[in-house]
Amino acid sequence: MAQWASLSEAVAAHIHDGDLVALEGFTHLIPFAAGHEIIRQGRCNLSLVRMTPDLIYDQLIGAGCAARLTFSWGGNPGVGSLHRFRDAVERDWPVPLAIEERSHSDLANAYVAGAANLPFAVLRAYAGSSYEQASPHIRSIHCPFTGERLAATPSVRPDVAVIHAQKADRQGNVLLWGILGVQKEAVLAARHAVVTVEERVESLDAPPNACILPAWVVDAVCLVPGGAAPSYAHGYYDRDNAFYRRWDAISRDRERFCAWLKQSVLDTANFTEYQRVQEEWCRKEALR
Amino acid sequence: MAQWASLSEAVAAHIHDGDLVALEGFTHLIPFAAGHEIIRQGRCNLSLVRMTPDLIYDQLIGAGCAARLTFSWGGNPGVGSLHRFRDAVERDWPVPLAIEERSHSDLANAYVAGAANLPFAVLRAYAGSSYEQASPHIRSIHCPFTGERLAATPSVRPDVAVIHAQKADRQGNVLLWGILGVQKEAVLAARHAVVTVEERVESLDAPPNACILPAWVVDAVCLVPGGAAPSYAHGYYDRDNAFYRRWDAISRDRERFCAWLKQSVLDTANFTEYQRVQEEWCRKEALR
Amino acid sequence: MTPGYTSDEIMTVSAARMLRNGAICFVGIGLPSTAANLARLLHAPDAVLIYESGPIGAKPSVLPLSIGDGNLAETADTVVSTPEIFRYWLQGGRVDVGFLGAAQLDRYANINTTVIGDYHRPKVRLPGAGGAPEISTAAKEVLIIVKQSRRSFVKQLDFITSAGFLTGGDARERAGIQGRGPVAVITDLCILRPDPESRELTVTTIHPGASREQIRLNTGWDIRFSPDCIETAPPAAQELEALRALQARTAAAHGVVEISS
Amino acid sequence: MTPGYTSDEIMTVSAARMLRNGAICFVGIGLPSTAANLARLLHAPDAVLIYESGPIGAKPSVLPLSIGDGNLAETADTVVSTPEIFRYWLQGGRVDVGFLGAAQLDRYANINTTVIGDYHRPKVRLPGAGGAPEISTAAKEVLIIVKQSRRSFVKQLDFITSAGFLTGGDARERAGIQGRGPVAVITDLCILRPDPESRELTVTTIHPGASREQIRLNTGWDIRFSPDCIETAPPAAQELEALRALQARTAAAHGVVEISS
Repeated sequence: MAQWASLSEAVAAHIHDGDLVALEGFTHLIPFAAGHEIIRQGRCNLSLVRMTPDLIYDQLIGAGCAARLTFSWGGNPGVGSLHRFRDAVERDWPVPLAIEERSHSDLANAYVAGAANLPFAVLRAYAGSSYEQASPHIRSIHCPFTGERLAATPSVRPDVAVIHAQKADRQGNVLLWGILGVQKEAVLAARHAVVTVEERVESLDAPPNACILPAWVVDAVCLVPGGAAPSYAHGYYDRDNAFYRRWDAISRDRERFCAWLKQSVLDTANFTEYQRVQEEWCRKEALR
Repeated sequence: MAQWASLSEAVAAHIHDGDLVALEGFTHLIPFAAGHEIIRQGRCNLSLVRMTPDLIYDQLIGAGCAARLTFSWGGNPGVGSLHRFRDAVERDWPVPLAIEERSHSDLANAYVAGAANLPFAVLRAYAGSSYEQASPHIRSIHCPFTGERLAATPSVRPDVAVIHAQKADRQGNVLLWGILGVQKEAVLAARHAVVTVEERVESLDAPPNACILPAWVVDAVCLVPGGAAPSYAHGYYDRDNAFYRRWDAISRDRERFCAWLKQSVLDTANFTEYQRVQEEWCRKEALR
Repeated sequence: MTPGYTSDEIMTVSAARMLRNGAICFVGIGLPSTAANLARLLHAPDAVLIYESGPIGAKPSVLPLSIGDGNLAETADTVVSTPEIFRYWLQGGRVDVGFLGAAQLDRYANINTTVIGDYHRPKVRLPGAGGAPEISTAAKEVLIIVKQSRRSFVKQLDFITSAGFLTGGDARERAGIQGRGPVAVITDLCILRPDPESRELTVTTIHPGASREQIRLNTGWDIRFSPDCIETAPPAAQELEALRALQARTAAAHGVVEISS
Repeated sequence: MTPGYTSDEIMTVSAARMLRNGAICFVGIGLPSTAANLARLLHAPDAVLIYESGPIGAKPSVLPLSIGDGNLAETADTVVSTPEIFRYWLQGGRVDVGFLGAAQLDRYANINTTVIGDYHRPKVRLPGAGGAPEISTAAKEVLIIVKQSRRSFVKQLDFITSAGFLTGGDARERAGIQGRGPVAVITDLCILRPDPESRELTVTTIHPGASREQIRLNTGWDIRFSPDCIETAPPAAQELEALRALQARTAAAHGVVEISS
């Protein structure tokens, strides 16, 4: 049953070194504040899973939190490469990163299978691609009725899923809307779930058939307004496209990344302080 | 692409003798008007599929439209037996009815597999039950990663799915809300779809992430207000529980059923006339 | 002295008592739904009722007549599709208690709601499986509420729709079934629980006014009584009041007094 | 005389022309998204754009910078979950045209967006698969838009992320792939189509101002030209106007002029 908690309490209680952790959010509602808190608390040896690693995993990987990554598209959307991810894969910096690569369709199906308590997913995937040779996790299965051959891939069952949502009520029921990605599946596939939200409300006032996660599938709910920035929260704030572009320069260079990490994350006590540092930076840029 | 049409045109164009037809709606939004029109047009040798046959299939079966039935719970909800269904299964009246019986979980998963263009569904089902012996469609499959044994059942791919919804816009985009059942899956698993609606609107004005079927997955949309009665349409009218109880008496006896069928369906030109006959009957009952 | 309640009432009240507050309960329509909602109105306000039609956290003020009544959707925390209910919520392992009715059951709490007679040439065709085969295996535990008679408590089932303890002992575990299975069967005469070893249903409490003889007469097998068998606590005034008020509200709303299963 | 348009513009306009009105199009971010939205603003107002993040029927007035921008959700006919997009809509066989970009492709229109060098010890780690392996097989047909160079048009791919015609001929069909595969590759120099027999990409129209020599210099293999090769129709004023207005609106909204892929 969901407990309202501070983000630092929630991360301390539910995310442990070596855990398989999914921080999900498909472009929208990416739980950046939670990612920073995981870095702040120095988690290591994490197995990370996420469809689009995005900046959030670039930061976790660059900070040395991750030993393994399962993903399906590892770029900076609309900008280019994820340099910290590439540095880890290509040059083992700061620590080696083992990767399990899947297609979007595969990984989305794998979360569905996890949520449905199945050990594997069946899908039409990878036909003609080199992934079948490269990845031991892609196997084939035959339809017991038609004999047809299909792909089978292992389900994803995280120890902890972390998502950001628009609202939660006092009991901890969570409402999200707009681009939903795989968040519901990630939460239901996981043993534990931590949710950060924009707003705490008396009543969700949700429309019929809205995407709601009942309080009893969530372990901790944390009020973190702005906690998805630089991604966006539909109805609250837009995507900070400038930061995504700026990240290309910050992350391209190890030293510059380390300076950013220290100043923005390690030397800030929480997300509010992180936001202040970011605002200061923007003011300075504007004065240039 | 959806065409607005009269229900008689839509049934004539899209439902043919011998088709595999799914009229779906889980207690809510059962497409009764469409069922009656299928009876009126004298369709026969249909393979019907539906989770809960309910009164709508009791009527189609009693009228002799069906040769086969795939279902998962064949009762009159809150009342008792479906007498026409039982008469067909137990005594081959009016024509023999071959049945393929599945559990709710199985049939729901089979629609999902159909919508996902997969030949079979994988699920945890039927453990310890006699269905595994009774049904050739229940097979087992082993996880290629863990070796675990799971149930495999064939997907459902209807020729035509028929559903009732609350609204459609001029283009034929369809909105439904409340209890959604398996309607979306039935439509997406099928080659063709016919939708009856309560209302034709300029704009759906749907809330975020509402259950919408785009016009291009629907073949015909028909304006049939009240077309789900005696089931209900959330936001429009309640379930006619009295009719469900009355059906027990009507359907228990072959002659009485035939009289009802003639008067209410066969001798009425359309759903509007059917409604008038029903209203008259209610008035007479009230005067008794 | 006639008791101030009916045998149906003590059955429903006794069943309601079994549902602990906060439990996630997958509810069958009819008697289970009545008992689960009564529990919610009494000691278990935080019980989460899931109906297979899609509502999660339904809090109906009147009893639903069907498994998909509108008031279930209106009062729920969320309404999802039926496939999602079965895939993510039931099979997903999120359900603590499956609350089932039964047309027939045997001494090992196996349930038949499919056929009487031969499956392919049935004497009586019953409604079939519905959600029960998977509720009975995927829920962490199962409660069964059923009126006791020689028609419902039978020596040999013609068909096992939903697994109880199969042939008894560890047969259920050997069949690889995940959930613990039936923990109690609540009837209008008594409460039965599986023997810890044999898993045979054993009478553990007898409702006031019901006799061992009456229970034997209404059971199709040679029924066992627990050595510690006691009398069921009679319905408290508050319990009866809540049940009757619920049924009165239901009757007023639907124009019927009794919901059949 | 310099033409009144850039090579990027004729690429985008030519690609847009390929999308027929009413087509259900699964759109990759970047160049495909620009071309598909331009088509929607020109001759294909009823094209249905599906983005893998969940929007179906998106009609953005400015180009999205990411695959999940808010304006995609706001303007869509419906927004479903990402698993649903891949399961019911793409794999479900509902997509007419998959519109893809590519980091690298070979003469059989196989695409690599995964690695340069050895997979397990890559020289360059590219973003990976995304939705492309299944878009390229499940969509009824595929359009590819890519800037032509020796870096992108390579003789031998280190990795096939998404199947084109594999080793050519009927190799794609023999691999059991359902969709017909790439019907055209649109570059900043020309349009290539698969030869009906060998399925090797063959230049069928050359953009005004581009030469065969230039095309050869920007291709990593010995590229073939169709005997019927003609000149691409230059962008019409209306096409250029719509494209530039779209990019200007995008720049005003996002503060950037060009969307990289």
